Amino acid sequence: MEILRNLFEMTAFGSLFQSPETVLMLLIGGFLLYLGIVKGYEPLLLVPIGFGVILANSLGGEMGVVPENDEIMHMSLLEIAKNHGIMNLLYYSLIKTGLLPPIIFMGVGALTDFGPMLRNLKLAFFGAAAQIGIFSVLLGAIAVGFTLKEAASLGIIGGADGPTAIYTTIKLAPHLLGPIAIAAYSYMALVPVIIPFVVRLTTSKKELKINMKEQDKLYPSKKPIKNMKVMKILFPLMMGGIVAVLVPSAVPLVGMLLFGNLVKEIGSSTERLHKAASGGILNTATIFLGLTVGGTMTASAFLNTQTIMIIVGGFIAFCFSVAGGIYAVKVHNIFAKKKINPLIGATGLSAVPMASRVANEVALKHDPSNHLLQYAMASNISGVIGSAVAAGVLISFLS
Amino acid sequence: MEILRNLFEMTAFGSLFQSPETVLMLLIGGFLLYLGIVKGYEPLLLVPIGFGVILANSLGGEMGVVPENDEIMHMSLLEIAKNHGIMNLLYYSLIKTGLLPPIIFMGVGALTDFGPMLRNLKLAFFGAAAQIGIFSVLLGAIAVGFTLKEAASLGIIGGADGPTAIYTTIKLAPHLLGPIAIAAYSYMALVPVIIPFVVRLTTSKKELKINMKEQDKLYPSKKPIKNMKVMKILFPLMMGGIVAVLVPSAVPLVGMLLFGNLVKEIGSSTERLHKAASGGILNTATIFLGLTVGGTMTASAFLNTQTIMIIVGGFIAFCFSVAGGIYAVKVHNIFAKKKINPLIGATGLSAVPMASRVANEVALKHDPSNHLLQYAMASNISGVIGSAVAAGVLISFLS
Amino acid sequence: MEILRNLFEMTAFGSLFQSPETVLMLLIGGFLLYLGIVKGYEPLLLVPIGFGVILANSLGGEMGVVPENDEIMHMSLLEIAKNHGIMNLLYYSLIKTGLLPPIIFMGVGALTDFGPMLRNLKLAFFGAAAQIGIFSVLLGAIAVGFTLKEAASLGIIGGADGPTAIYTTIKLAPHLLGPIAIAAYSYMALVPVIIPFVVRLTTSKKELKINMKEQDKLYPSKKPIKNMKVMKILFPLMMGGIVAVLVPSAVPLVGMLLFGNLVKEIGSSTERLHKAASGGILNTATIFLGLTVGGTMTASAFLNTQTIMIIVGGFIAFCFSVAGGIYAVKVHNIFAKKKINPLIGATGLSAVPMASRVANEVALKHDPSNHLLQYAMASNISGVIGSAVAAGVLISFLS
Amino acid sequence: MNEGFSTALMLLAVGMITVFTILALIVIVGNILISLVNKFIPETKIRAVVKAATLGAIDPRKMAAIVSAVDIVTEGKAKVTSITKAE
Amino acid sequence: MNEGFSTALMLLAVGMITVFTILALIVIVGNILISLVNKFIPETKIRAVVKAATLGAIDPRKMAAIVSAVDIVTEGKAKVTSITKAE
Amino acid sequence: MNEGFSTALMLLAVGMITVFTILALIVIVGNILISLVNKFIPETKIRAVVKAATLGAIDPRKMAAIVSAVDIVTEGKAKVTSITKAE
Ligand code: NA
Ligand code: NA
Ligand code: NA
Repeated sequence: MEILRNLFEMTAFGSLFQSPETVLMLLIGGFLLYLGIVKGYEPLLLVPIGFGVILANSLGGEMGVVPENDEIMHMSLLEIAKNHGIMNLLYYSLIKTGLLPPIIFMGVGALTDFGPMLRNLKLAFFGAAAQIGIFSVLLGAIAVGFTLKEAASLGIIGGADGPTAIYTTIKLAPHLLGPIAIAAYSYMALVPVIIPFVVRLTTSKKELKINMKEQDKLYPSKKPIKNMKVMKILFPLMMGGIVAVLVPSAVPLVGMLLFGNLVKEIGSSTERLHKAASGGILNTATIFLGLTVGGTMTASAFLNTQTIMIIVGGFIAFCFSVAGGIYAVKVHNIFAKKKINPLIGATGLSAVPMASRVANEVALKHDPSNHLLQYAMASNISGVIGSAVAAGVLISFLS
Repeated sequence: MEILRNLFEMTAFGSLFQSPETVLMLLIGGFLLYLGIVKGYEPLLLVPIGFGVILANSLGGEMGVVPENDEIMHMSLLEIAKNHGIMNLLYYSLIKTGLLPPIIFMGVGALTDFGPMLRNLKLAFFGAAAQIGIFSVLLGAIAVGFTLKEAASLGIIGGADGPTAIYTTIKLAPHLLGPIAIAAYSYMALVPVIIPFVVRLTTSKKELKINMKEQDKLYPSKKPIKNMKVMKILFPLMMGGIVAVLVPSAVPLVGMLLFGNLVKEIGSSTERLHKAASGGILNTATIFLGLTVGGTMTASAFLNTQTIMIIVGGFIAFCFSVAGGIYAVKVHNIFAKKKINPLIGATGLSAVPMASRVANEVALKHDPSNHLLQYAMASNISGVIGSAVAAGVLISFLS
Repeated sequence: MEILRNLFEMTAFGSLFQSPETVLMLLIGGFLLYLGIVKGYEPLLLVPIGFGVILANSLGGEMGVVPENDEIMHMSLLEIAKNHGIMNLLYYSLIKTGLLPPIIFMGVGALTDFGPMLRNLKLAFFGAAAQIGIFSVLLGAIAVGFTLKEAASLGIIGGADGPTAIYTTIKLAPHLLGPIAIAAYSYMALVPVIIPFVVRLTTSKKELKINMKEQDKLYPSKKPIKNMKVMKILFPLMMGGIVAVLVPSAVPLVGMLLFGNLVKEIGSSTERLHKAASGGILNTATIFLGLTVGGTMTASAFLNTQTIMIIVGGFIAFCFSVAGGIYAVKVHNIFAKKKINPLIGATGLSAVPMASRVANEVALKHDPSNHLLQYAMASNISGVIGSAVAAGVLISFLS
Repeated sequence: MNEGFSTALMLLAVGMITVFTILALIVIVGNILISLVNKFIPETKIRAVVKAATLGAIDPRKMAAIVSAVDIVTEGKAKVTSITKAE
Repeated sequence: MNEGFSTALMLLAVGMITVFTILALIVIVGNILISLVNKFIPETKIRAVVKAATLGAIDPRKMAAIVSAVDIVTEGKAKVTSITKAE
Repeated sequence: MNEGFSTALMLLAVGMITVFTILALIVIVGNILISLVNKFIPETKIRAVVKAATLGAIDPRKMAAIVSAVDIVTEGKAKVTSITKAE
């Protein structure tokens, strides 16, 4: 008899009965795995996040991230591990310190090619307009009762950039990390749905038929780049300088992105560093980022109305960002002779390179000769800088 | 003169005279290197462990792990590094926190193929019986004076699984980590000797001639698996669910194993994660696990009667586990028409995939047509789950 | 109006006006990048260091390493990250703990081939004489007012070995880490200039024409090595033993170097460990070492007369080390019948394998048949051991 | 017998029961799962195409071509684990 | 309106102004940079040769040969990312 | 001279003596080691075969075949550092 009682106490049955909402969380974890595995939505992030959710809600497994409190912030790593297990050890040493997002940005930089942006530099400007979703949702979130810091973290979803969203949330509202990261990556995966949806609401067929290559022939203006290798090395350094002077708080993100890009563009003499940044380091960081972000999503932290509002707000932020980029192009087209396809604006939100591919497909549907992928990439990549800068502004004012 | 005295004080001669047993430890380190390099016994672990032993016993090098005490547990990593050097920094941040064994299990999962287990699912049951060595040696160790926690750590050697043994020992009796890890890995390397030895003591030639494929033809029963890819993704998730509900304290080990396996089985869309888990992360973790486990083996921690009892107890645990699996098959064969070769039971202790290869060789010696490798792998892999579950039970009750 | 004021406060303009010397630091960072990228001087280190300097001096970016103080040494990593940002997190957990240099030495060991040293073992002796630069500059630095610990860190630049210089400086004078690391790597990159310069001052044309292969034919003495594979495994273990007994404080450096070499020489059975040590681990450590060393170079820490004296002292140390090796050969040639080319002594300072290549080129200029690369490598590699031992002596006496 | 011994006996019972229960459940539920998958997902429906926003990812069709080429050349002995697009 | 709302409005203004300013600067300074590079560094001067003390590094010319060979064989679809010298 | 200077002089003496002693020992003991190995282990006895429980390891003979094939193709310039078994 006593053995049976011991047996029962060892299992999670007791705690499951006490917190039935945990079952819902397990289903949510399973759903995220389904999205990542079967639907192919951002599997590199959604699979670890989904699995992390399941681990975190395996009651008694000590794999759920506990909310930060004054005590934990002063504990040594050994004490955290002893009192709260390895998931909290990983969360508090890698995420709560803000370490992993810049590390991942270094890897993203090491995989980014600024060539398309350089070749159509003017289009980079439209990466600015597409940040409007961030700030307008910030306003709206204040209206429905979020604090300033929470509202900023919610708005940054509209930056359509995972590491930027996570970094900002860690700095401003770490208790919302789970739902915000989920929303950011889910909507990035849904860009093939969101962009056509917003484009349909905001543009005419005539606009979508603007052929970028023909415009280039009609109004030739672009300078040829004689020495692309040198330009690719100097350009990120120049961007870094501008960002460092104007928004220094964006330096940890933008700086690491540009460092990763630099060791890529230098070539064979720093190939070892490039390989590490874009390979082992990035992949390892992705695994632990995903698992720990999932680990924050315990029932008590996730199942509340804030989460629902984040899901809704994030969607609005995405749509506004896309629309912002589109309307910026429209305004440009009123004044300029050389027209730009509004799809170029739509990709300004980032979600590289998915947004560009989607824009390209939409364009080809309206004019099978209108290959605008390279043009879209220009505003697409500049949108990464744009939202990192926006994040810097928010962190600088609110943290 | 003073220069010579200074010179002498800088060297390790003084301390060597004071602790001649250190020389014995250096010889033990050398012997472990010999086993790993020349004999080819588990070189990936025994070489780093052996080298770690030598580093730890290089007196004055500050490379030996100091026993944990209340002071260290509350130190910051900086203080540990400053006061006790980098070996203690690595030990206390990676091992004492319990981090590396689950990380290594993630890598093991990323290298494991559950296919053979799925194809002969019924045989997985014999991975349970082979855990008897763990619990019977626990009993025996109590009898000779070990505490409960120490006895459990000793018993877990019979799980024939390095990371499981190390994880359990970290949680229950970290002061025994060195000898227990050495015993676990050494006996795993000696499986080609231990299994034939136990098999000879417990089985008849007639039993060893039971031909699995013929039995399959005589009593066809197995369901074909129509969609192996989907099954390989769902199966680890299902196992994870069962373990999480029944033995939540095994989740850090089993969960990470299954996560590693999942990113492997999903395929190309999570290939980056699979590559990191089974490559860079696993190899790096192996280096530091080995060096630090070796680092715990200072003369004062290793040279005592407990170590000798651990060496003896570990061997008994291995033998009992093998015998447990064999007798479970024998009992099954009494009642069932469809006979099973007892070698399938012998592989239930894990030590994947060495045990299966040895079983296969023994079978072929008795019947050159009796290729039972795939059958043996079923119980062999299930033995990994079995001992992780046993570890969870022990940790849940004793920590 | 208020918006504009807010905007201004967010930017770095204010702080730039307050500390104009930061602009000079940014130029120094740019110059290091120029050396690494355009001149190809040690790009694997100078590019991350240069970029780290730029990050550290992006005011408001919280990417500069703050000087250590009692408070920081007792902070948890979480507190360091929260109060001082990720650059300090990385610096205090990876560098200040002394972790990365031994890790990098493990990678260096995994890339080193002791074969040339074994084949001309006698020449290894000249790696000792070339350490004279370390100790003579230590003396000189005392004379100009450095403390003993600072002087030792300055002198170790003459060891011509980056990780050794960094490790010693971390242990003895961490506030000088930036300039010392810069000086060490810069002069290592300038070895093609420094060696010919010193050789011209100290040797005659006749000496430079000594042909090593002819000498070998005239005075045959060398034992053939029948089993190179076994020798390559035993030799590092033997070296480790000698160093461990005589200078135990050099064990963290030399021990890790030899461990890396051991897993390389064992071959396929430890290939996983070799791959990790020489690949992912080494590359990752190099990135973070470079960025954080650069991160220490804030204006206040770098722009002072000490830095200038370190630049000068480092150059003198290099020259003296080269000269020390050369004169040791000259003394040998006075007594021995079998002459040695003084260039063999010049490579004793280490800077592997650049020094050997330079020596080879100089020799070929004087006698196109005098290929002495393999001979030079013997003293060149032994110089690595030599300066690690010297570092051990300094740390043992001064820390 | 002492306290420790009775706890150890209890652990022997609890431990072996748990291990047997769990592996039995794995066998049983696993077989049910096989039946369900055989019935409802008899063919692979997992999309092989990576839809993720992997920056600069290689075209999956080209990747398949390369992988199969390597497969033929090496007779299945080697596997391409990563391909980096050349400029 | 409350305090938070006015701060949010200010952030909207400051944020969008900053983002526009920075991307405008990137476009402008970038174009200046292109002109300067076209004028002063029209051809590549970066030395491809690794001068670093990379232990046991492979000869850069041989590396170039291998890379181009792989390039031809794979028609540019694959890229050699690391070569380790055999003994 | 001051305290620091005399310590520095002592370090010069102790340091150079130590470095010379250690490298001399390495030369001497190294030569003894060569003689011993030449006498007692003249041929390689290290088993190349990995006996470890490396999960899913590739057959060493197949590996040797692949490695030598690559060696021939690349004329020894490249080395296979890892092969993953395809399913
Ligand atoms: Na964006
Ligand atoms: Na087992
Ligand atoms: Na040296």
